[in-house]
Amino acid sequence: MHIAEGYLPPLHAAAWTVAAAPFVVHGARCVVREVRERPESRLLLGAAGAFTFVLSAIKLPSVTGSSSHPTGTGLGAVLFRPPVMAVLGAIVLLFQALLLAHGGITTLGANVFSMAVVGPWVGYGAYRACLRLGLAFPVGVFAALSLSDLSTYVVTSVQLGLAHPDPTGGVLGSVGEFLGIFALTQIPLAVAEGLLGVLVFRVLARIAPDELSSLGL
Amino acid sequence: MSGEIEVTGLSFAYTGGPPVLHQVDLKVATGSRLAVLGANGSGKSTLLRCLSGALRPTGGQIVIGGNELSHTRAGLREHRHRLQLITQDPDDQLFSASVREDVSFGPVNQGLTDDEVRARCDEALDLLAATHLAERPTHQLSFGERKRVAIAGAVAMRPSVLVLDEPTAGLDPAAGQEATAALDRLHAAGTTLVMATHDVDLALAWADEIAVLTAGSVTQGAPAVLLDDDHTLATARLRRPWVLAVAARLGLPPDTVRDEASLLAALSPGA
Amino acid sequence: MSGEIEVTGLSFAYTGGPPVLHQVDLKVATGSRLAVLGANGSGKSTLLRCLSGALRPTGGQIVIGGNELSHTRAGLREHRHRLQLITQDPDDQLFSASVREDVSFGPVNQGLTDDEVRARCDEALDLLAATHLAERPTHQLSFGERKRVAIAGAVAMRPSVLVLDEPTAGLDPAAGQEATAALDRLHAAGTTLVMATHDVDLALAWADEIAVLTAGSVTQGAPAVLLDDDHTLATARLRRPWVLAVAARLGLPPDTVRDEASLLAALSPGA
Amino acid sequence: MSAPALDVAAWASPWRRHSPGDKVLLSLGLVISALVLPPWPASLLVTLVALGLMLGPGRTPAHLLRRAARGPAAFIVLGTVTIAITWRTDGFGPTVTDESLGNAAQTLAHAIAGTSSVMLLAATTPMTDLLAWARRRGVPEAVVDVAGLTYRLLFVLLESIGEVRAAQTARLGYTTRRATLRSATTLTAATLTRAFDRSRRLEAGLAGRGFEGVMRTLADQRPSSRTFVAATLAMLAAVSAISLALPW
Repeated sequence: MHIAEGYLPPLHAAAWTVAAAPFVVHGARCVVREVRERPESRLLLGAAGAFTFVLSAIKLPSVTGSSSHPTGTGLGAVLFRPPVMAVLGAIVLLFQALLLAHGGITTLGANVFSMAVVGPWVGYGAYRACLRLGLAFPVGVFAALSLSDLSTYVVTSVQLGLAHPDPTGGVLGSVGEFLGIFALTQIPLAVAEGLLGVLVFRVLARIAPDELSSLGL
Repeated sequence: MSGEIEVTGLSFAYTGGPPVLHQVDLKVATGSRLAVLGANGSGKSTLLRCLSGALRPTGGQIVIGGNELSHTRAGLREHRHRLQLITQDPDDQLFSASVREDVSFGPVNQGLTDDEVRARCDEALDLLAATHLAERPTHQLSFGERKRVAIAGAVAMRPSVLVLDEPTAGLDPAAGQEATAALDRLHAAGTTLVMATHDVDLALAWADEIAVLTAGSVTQGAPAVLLDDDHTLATARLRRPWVLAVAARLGLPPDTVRDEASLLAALSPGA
Repeated sequence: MSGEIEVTGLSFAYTGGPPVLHQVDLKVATGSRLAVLGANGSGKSTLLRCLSGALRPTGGQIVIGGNELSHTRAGLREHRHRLQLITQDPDDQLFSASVREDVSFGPVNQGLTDDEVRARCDEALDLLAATHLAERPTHQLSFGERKRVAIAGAVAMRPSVLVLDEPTAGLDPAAGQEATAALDRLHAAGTTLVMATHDVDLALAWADEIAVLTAGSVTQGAPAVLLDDDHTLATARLRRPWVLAVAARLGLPPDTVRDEASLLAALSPGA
Repeated sequence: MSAPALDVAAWASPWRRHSPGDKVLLSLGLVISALVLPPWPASLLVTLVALGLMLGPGRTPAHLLRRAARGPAAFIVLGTVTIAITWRTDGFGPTVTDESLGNAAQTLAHAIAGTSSVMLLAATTPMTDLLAWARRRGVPEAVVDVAGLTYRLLFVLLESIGEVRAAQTARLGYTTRRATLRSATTLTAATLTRAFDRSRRLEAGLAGRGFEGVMRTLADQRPSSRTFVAATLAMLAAVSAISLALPW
């Protein structure tokens, strides 16, 4: 769910960009350090970025029968950690804006904040919390993927609601409207994405155990 | 189930593009073998994808065993019980972790019982001489093995028509022979086989009939006739099969030779 | 620069595994063409990767143009100026979406000036008949075009030896001809060429010498001799090139025919 | 999935010869003008200029532009409807007021103008040119390298996803909800392992060409043009002047 170009007033656009910037800069530092230590990790990170981009080409079952797609930020956060996902997510969002006209340039900051910062951190936090509570790995993965999906959508609704307060209901009213409109599609999708994550990790454990352990999983 | 193919007036064009296929007619009898020949850009893969239902033709109709392909959900589902396409790169068709899992994918989706699924898998693996691979992980197979398992995944759905894009490309001679032997078994089991290939020698040796695609149009006929015809070969940018070239030079009738063995037999001192 | 290859006593085994290559000797003169033949699993790609320096042999030595390959950083760097390997899948070598940028990668790593790099790129693209592709994105190219661009990326480093794994596999006849025409131009420019292939007909038509790999050991010799030898063909699981089979049946000497054209010429009424 | 229309347009664009920096200035200038100037007529002017430049001197094929616009159109419409609908003052149920309609219309105009302006850059500048420009502008090498590889590999992966999905569809992989989830799972896992595999094989391929940690290539220099920059600034000034002098 990307905010299109022109949807945010200049001040909002600037504020969200400022909010997202430190996370992206921190992530970029991590990437630079990682690449300095292991030059070949460029290739792995590039492949991870491409994987994040193409996840949106995968069809998920949905209630309405229309097709929907995973956001993939939770999966990326578990696999590659939130700091790196901030950079990969920013790259992918820039590419989506310039290759698909999906999203925008002035709204890039807001989109990065919801999809490449909040989503991955919430998902990763949920995953770590589950593991710390002694819950099984699949529970952690389910929580990571579904909550990162949901939190992304809540933040986007708040961003849109703040930018376009309802004439009568105010900011709260409009946030509620945006939440309401997207909730119908988004909650089942979050569940489907969580389920997908659990099944994907089950397959990966069988076909790519070495890759998983090299990622520290 | 009848595996007769009747294609009439098939046309296709991508939106905003020129026609890729133009009024193509094609008729293949149940259980026979057709080789589709054509240079790159002749519309060969578009034809295959129209046959499989992946592309929706802009005109004409495709009838398999008396049933016209309709592009509704149910129509496509039925069509996929009748006809299966195997593309060139087996990795595009192998997506499960183990061979048996992969082969069972289609039958499970067909809604069969566990026992039926198991029987279909065993049968398909047996036809493809891949029974010993059943418990192996797909990523450990050689290219030739992957190719055979990919075919088994389609065969397990028991289609009456099997369409194969370049089934022997990239195989070493031994693996190529295993692939053609598997096709022979499918032929013996009564499956209608359509093979797209660049290899004129293989087409002559293997096919009952051939269809030559030139700029979106099709000429169908006997291999020894069409592949010996200067005009057809030139317009389709194909080379003459070497056995026909040698036969012509030695004055042998073209329909007596179709592969190396039959040519050598015709040349043998005793003949 | 001399592109002579001298391999002596080359052995290789993966840690804990059986030997894949055992005491391999190979000698290729500067500017000549060697085809390496062998069934899957014969050690062909291991040999190529030892030649390229990607694998470190467990015994023996590799000398290119009088310089022994040493597996130090500097040694490998020098070796790459002399010898370049092109693998089967061009997507393994193309990392940039811009063709020109991709081809320039090697020369830039060689520390050349911008002008030299540009000249090398133009020259390499020209040799591969790929100049018109320079401004196109990699992802819009056909498989055959990507293959030529991948070769150009290696050629731009001006190696004296070029090693190619199945350079015509997966190509349609027209693209295959373009690839072999490009190899002819590289041959004319004096590059030593080593090609691994399954295709005995191609090896006979193309190579000055062939090396047959059987279970990790190499037999090197003249194509018309080795590929006509029953024992060699049987142990290496290769088939006899058809021109040799026909020539034998007709009583023509094997060294007079190497491809369809020369066979037909030998058969022509005037001959 | 077919190649993105904007990507196809960018690589074939005659405007490729212009400096990416100049085009970024033009495109961003238009986006910001549409955002800060009075919406009428600024949004309309910006839309006309962006579309005019794309279809005129940029010679972007109209059918590609139509294809590219289909994606964002859906979201823009959905968002506009959401803004147009408001709560009744008594708090019960949705309604539409003049004010909410006005807000919606203004947002729609901004979105169309902004999206057209971004598409002007996207349809005339291939990603590799932008990345080379970003590298020269001081974006860390490592980040630009990762972005460049992402761009190259996403097409490799997209192709394989498309083929695998077609094969799954042919074997009835998307007929029921359960089958769809199973197909999506195997497709995701297969894509991820392919991505890892690709990166390993590419690493080996590049090692042979002397890759030792630096990913430098010879990028084409596309020098900035004073005429282009001057024309851009003049055009932006004109749009501002008209919009400020004649607000509707």
